Amino acid sequence: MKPMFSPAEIRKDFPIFSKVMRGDNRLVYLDSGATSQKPFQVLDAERKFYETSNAAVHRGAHLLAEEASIAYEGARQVLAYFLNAELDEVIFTKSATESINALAYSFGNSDANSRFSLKPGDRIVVSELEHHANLIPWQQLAKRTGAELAWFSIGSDGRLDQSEIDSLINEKTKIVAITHQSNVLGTIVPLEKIVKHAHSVGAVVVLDACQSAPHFAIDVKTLGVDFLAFSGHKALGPTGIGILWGRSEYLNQMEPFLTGGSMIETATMTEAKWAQSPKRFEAGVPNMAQAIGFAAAINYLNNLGMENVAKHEKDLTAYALDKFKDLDKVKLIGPKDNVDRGSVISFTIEGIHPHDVGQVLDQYGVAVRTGHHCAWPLMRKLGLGGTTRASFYVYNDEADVDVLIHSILKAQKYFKV
Amino acid sequence: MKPMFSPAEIRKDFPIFSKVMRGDNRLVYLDSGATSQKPFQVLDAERKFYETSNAAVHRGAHLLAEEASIAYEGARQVLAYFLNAELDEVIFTKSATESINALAYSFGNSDANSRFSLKPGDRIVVSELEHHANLIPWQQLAKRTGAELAWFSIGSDGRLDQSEIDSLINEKTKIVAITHQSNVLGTIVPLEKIVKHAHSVGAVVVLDACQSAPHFAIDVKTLGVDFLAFSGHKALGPTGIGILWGRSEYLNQMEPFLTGGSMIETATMTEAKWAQSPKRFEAGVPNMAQAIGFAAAINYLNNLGMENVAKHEKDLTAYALDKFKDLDKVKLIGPKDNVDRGSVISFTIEGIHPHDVGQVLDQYGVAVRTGHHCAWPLMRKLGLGGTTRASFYVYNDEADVDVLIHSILKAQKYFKV
Amino acid sequence: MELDSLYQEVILDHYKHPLNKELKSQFTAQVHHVNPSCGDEITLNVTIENQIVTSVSWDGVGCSISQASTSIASDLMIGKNLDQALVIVESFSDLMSSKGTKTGDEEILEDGVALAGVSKFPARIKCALLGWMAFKDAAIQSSKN
Amino acid sequence: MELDSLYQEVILDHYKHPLNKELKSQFTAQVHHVNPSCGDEITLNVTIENQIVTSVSWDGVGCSISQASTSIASDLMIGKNLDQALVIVESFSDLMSSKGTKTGDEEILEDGVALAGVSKFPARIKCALLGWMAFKDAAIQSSKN
Ligand SMILES: Cc1ncc(COP(=O)(O)O)c(C=O)c1O
Ligand SMILES: Cc1ncc(COP(=O)(O)O)c(C=O)c1O
Repeated sequence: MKPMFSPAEIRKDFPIFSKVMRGDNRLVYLDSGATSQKPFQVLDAERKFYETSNAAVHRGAHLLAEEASIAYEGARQVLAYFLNAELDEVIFTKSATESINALAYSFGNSDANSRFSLKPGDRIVVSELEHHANLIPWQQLAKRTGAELAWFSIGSDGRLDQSEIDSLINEKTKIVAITHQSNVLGTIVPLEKIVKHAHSVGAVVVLDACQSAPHFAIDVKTLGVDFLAFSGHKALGPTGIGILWGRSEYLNQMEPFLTGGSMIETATMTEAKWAQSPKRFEAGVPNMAQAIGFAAAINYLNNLGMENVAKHEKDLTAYALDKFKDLDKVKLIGPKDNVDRGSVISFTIEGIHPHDVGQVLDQYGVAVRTGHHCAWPLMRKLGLGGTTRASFYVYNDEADVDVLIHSILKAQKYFKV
Repeated sequence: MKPMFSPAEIRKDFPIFSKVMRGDNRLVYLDSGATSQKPFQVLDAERKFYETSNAAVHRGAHLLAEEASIAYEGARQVLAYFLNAELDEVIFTKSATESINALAYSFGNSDANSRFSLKPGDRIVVSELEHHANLIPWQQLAKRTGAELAWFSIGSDGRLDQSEIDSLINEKTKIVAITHQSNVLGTIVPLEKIVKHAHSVGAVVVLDACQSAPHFAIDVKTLGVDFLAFSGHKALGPTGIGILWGRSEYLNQMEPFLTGGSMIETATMTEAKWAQSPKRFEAGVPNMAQAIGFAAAINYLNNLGMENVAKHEKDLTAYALDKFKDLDKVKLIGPKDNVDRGSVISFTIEGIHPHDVGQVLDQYGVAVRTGHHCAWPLMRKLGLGGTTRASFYVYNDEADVDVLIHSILKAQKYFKV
Repeated sequence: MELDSLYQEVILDHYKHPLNKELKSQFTAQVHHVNPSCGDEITLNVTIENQIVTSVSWDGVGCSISQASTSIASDLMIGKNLDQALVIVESFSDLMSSKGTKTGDEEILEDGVALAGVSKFPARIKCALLGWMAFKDAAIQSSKN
Repeated sequence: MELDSLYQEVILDHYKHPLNKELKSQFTAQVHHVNPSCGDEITLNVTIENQIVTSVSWDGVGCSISQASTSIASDLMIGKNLDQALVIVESFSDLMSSKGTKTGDEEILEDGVALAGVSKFPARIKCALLGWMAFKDAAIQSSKN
């Protein structure tokens, strides 16, 4: 194992931490669950591509096109290695949102006799934990195909209730789409039983890894899921890039989503034959610079070591959970113990609306997210209008948690609650 | 009108032109039709966003989120102004390919009683000039809905044949999707008659402006089309960003394409109501840095003046067309006069395959595109396996054309033809 | 502290003791508005008779800004004639988009000027406008009914 | 000049005078392959009897590299037994992915070693492999028939 890193050292790689925030405060960035900050290594990698090798990939015989293709396919290799996946299984999209929609449309585009097609009577299973990005595409696919949407509920502790798994995932079930880690509560969903169950009825499992892949090591072969999505921008990478991973035996049988240039084998005015994966799913001139920046981000994480990243966040979460215990009239939403939970802490403060909490925290340089976190059904289930959410990453340390706690006390004082 | 710019001065803004190419040659970049190079102003704008304001837009109460939102919406304003469009009509996508697919899926997702729905008997009209990106999405939409695909043919001069317009665009026609300028031949399609005809039968016009918007001034109100798409990377901007423009009265009636976070008004497990445009069509954390880089590119073009850009390219094309006349056994493919034609020159050389032409040119630092240019049906129609294509932009000058001509002669000598 | 320009005493008072925050069962129009980015919701009832706003009542969940602002708006509107009321809404919208450059006309906006500071916090403008937009919508609907 | 490492004399000869470039009407398998990125196409017929490749013929359009390479491949394969032929294809594939580090075994590849330089031009490797992959595909299909 690599030696543990120091967040203070890491922050030196991130230009944004030299910014002066409101009230002349330093930036205490606790909103990595929404998007992470970027080290200069990522910015440099993107810039270098533009400055030395920019050309449309796979399309030209010239030197720039060659170099661009090598750089772009090299980025794919980095991502494949990161996930322990095969090269042709890694598809670059613009975001996890696109990845999940791509899959949903791909299912929807299937011929009636394909194993991926859905019809009335079929079932798609999700959970109450889902971010809208892993709910609405399936909800709409169900609407379009006549399939039924069913879901795992959650308990008051914010854990998935798997007690009904037998009736929930049944022979009608074609797709189980589930989050690996809740972006609101930090709950990590144990997958083993779900995957086994889904496969035993012939369903495929789609994993929303937005909040997991950036934070702990992911091995698609061990997880046993069939598809997986996450975004670069939450993993130190650029905006405008995401990953769709899928088993190649599936991908090569599936209908494409976006059609256009570079994804065809042959085309006439009326017919088109699709290329093999990954090209089949990458129509148009791709987001090349972003793929290369994403790979630089993954290399940065690999250098830290994903075990170290996970341990660092675990320790920091333990520290924060402990500090929260001492706060009065502050309610932690979600798992209170540090088991199967990521470094996301949602809370409410009696008498202060989350939006107002966020505003006071901002005055102290603390950036958090407030509201329903694009998980409105979860909020309703919990009977909440919203929460304040602090989420940690590699550049955060205990001092950041201390500032958070201090600012919460200030907010309570300000609003006299 | 602004004073005319000097390509030599402009090249100083583009770091890639200091690259040393094969054979120790300077870069003669004649592949802007595939993707353009980027000035440092664009790279700086992206970097500055990441270094000072990076946060998820529209989602946080904190300072970074505020600044990110202002920057991102500011970028939208720049694009809206560039197109003479309204703010809520400009949607950021990842590319023109996504923009066109978004539209096609949006039509496909419509309720049966919507004016945007398609059914057997309805017709979609395209042309033989289309890039795969503006052909295959419509071809597949026709397949999925049972609508019929019909098309304008082209004459041997590479011009659109509008003689059959009355029978082609008839009462069954719902969509006319057409390119503004051919990426292969440079042909500019006169739109007035097509738009008038389409509107008279109640059809909407979708314009593929990939090869026009970067090269001459576009005014959506004057053009009268209903939807328009182009990519940032062909307009000096970053990869991973494109525009879908549409009339807001249509956009707000249409079904979304990608669903997920930030595009809903309300959501439950089983139902979702959509936000108004542009949010309705921008699910997920957007490609913020790319939008900002794109706006910087547009500002760069605005500073040059789009009239100047157009004039510069027109003059350069005239110069090149003239030089090509003197070449032996070199055949120009597409319009031979400089009327209604952009700065794209496709040609074949007797006895040398385009791929080999490209290879020899590369040895002299000349980057061109070879092959079918993602317009395979057009190639078949022209009876060609492929062409070599030189395409010009603001950084090219007559010296570049001279190197091209010189290299063509070298290729002929090398292959002894 | 910058924060004080946002959370004036008047606002915190309205937040803790909101006016007209109890839905009346009689109304000529009812609307339900949400702020999708934070999840705040409001239901607002108006009664407009002979072009006079005779009653505004509301209920909902939201932050101090949205609650105080709705309280202020409701109080302002009651008794105004419809045209006047819409002018006041315009004046408030204008203040909100002023990016901190305007202080607001106290003659027209009364307690509403306390919200002037919100215009410097772009993410909060929607909060401040929620009740006003709901009122405007309801008023227009009412005149159509 | 770098170009000369790509376009060896042998290649240009094969390009101008390709071998076996006329489809035989008799075959045990026929395949059609395309290179989607440049549009090159090839039809290739093989006859394999008693594990011996007795005939290879082809037609198609393509660049000098793809045409010469297919010509060389077809010439090499005729008369070989199937296993041998597939070993040769492997050896050629290996050479193509060598990024210029290998020169190829002339004993096995004969004129094929003239294509070694292609491995330094990533965009051209597919051109060089087109005929070989078509042959491999056809050979496998033929043995299944
Ligand atoms: C005419 C035309 N349409 C559409 C496209 C597709 O653009 P992109 O690949 O950026 O999505 C291109 C360029 O590749 C083009 O030239
Ligand atoms: C759990 C989860 N799923 C999906 C998404 C969507 O990711 P993106 O907005 O990058 O597409 C997010 C983040 O917004 C998330 O937290």
